[in-house]
Amino acid sequence: MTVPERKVLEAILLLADEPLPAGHIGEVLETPRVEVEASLRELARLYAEEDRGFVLREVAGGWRFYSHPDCAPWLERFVRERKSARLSGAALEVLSIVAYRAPISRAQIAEIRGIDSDGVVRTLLQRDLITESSRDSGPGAPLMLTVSRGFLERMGLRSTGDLPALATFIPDSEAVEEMESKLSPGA
Amino acid sequence: MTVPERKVLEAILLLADEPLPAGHIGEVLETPRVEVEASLRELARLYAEEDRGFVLREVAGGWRFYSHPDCAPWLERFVRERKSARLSGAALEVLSIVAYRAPISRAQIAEIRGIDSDGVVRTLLQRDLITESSRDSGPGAPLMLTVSRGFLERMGLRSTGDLPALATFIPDSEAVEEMESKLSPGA
Amino acid sequence: MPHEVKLEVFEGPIDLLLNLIGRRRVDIYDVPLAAITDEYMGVLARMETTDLETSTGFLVVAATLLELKSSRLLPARETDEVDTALLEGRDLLLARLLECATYREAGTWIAAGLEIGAAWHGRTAGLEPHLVDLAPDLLAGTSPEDLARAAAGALAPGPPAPELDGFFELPATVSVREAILEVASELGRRGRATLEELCGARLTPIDVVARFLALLELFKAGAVDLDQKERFGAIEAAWTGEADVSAALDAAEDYSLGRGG
Repeated sequence: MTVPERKVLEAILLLADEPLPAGHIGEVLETPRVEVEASLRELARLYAEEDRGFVLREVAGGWRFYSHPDCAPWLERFVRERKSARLSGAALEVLSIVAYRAPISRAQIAEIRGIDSDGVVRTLLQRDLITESSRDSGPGAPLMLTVSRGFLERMGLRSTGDLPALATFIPDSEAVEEMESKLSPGA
Repeated sequence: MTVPERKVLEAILLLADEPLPAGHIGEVLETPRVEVEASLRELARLYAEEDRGFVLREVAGGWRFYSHPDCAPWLERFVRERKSARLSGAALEVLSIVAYRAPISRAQIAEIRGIDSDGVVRTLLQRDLITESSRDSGPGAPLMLTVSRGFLERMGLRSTGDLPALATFIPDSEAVEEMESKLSPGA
Repeated sequence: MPHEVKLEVFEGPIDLLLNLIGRRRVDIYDVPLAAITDEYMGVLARMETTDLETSTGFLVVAATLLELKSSRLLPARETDEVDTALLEGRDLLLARLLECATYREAGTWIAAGLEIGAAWHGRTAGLEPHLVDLAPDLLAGTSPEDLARAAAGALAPGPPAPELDGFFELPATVSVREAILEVASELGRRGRATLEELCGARLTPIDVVARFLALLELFKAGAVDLDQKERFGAIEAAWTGEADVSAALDAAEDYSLGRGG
């Protein structure tokens, strides 16, 4: 019996409860990763074209089925995750520092923010937005923080490389000048 | 925005972990059950016609996506060679909480961990490491979780009483005292 | 419509300064910057030893600023060494403030992304019942001791998590003037104390902010000397005995830690 590759792809993806790297699928299908990736992209495109209620997304280094965001209003009672409270400004600031500077230690975050941020880091760890990754090499090396797979999934990012350039967020020259004038003597 | 009913149906089915009665879907869509059933049958027919890797089947009084039986050889291989075959840190933590504090509800686990843990609980249930035991007495009482017989067997334990004493693993005596007071019944 | 994101949580000196500047509450030059700028000079001095990534990010912002500023500096100005040092200090401070402002802005973008992402739900059903039995044993390599360790980690009482979210929405109950009086009497008695000691058990962020500002005012008035051996080390205050607390009290009226105002 020959089974079309697309069909097997769909069946495997149906079992995924986390983003599935194309390489893993390739091993099962005995197909090179690049070919699997091309098939996945084509599949995702077709679902979009057919206006399906499911979406195939490449996020956090893998592929996974998602419900279409248009359908969100109907899905509330089928979704197990409870809505979580909005993050504080401090938490968002630390999250963006981790996203752009990962892997980064607690001490380095504190250095940037000018304040010990361990409480906020703990909150972000609990909310599964960041994760402790491997220790730096060497004894007594601090635990390093990176954003979690859950963060990337939620943001719809394949990796932190998909984040907009940090320069995008530098305050505009007007704001800089205003800040600066406040710092100048007798201004 | 109008969203086609078929699209919402697909989204709902994608998120269903268990066979979903047509009546439930009808309540969400505000559509009579018979109409929903007709739509589901039509959808199932279309998937078969398009030779999808998933099939929509009515099982045990409900509807759910299943992988196509044709794909079984690949799926078996996929499952055997799964990369994420080890317990995640979160799963180990929840499992240990259940082991040491059973019977315990999902809400109590969430309280201890400071984060909603239903996804992890679902995985552990699915893998038969924990099990839902009797409800607490009283109406609206939550389902209580305990470790499964299979878990005890695989860990080589006669009962959870055979687990190592926690005190050994916490050097700080004050912390142990506080924890033990939490562990004592009725605390 | 852009999502409204609350970004008004004060957490410490950098945040506080940034906010005060943004709200035009304080002319930053009136705050004695010497104590703070020393800290930033310290950063520059240690640049070679800090890790490259951290320092380059910081330097990029600093360089941008210096370039921005150079046009204003080009016309010859009377500058002596002290002025130059001050200027550099301010640039470093500004660079720090800008860096924080940049991450803060990125944070609002992330908040919007998380909000949008909440409408996407991943499939969670996982393995079908007939496939579960084929899956490798999840418990392989897990010992009862591993479980005990995990349980100990989860059940042991950690340090109480500070709940900072939105605390600044509350009307401030601590005034800087009161803080000055308290800090002055405490320092008068002890001679010297760290900021942490001065805050005692009441380590709410607003108390710390009030005492920090109180120390700055007392420093400006010449009532205390401040010392910080290393960044994020304890800020140590010493009573000079040349106290002019009333001047500090007068100045403190300019600060309002409450809402609005």
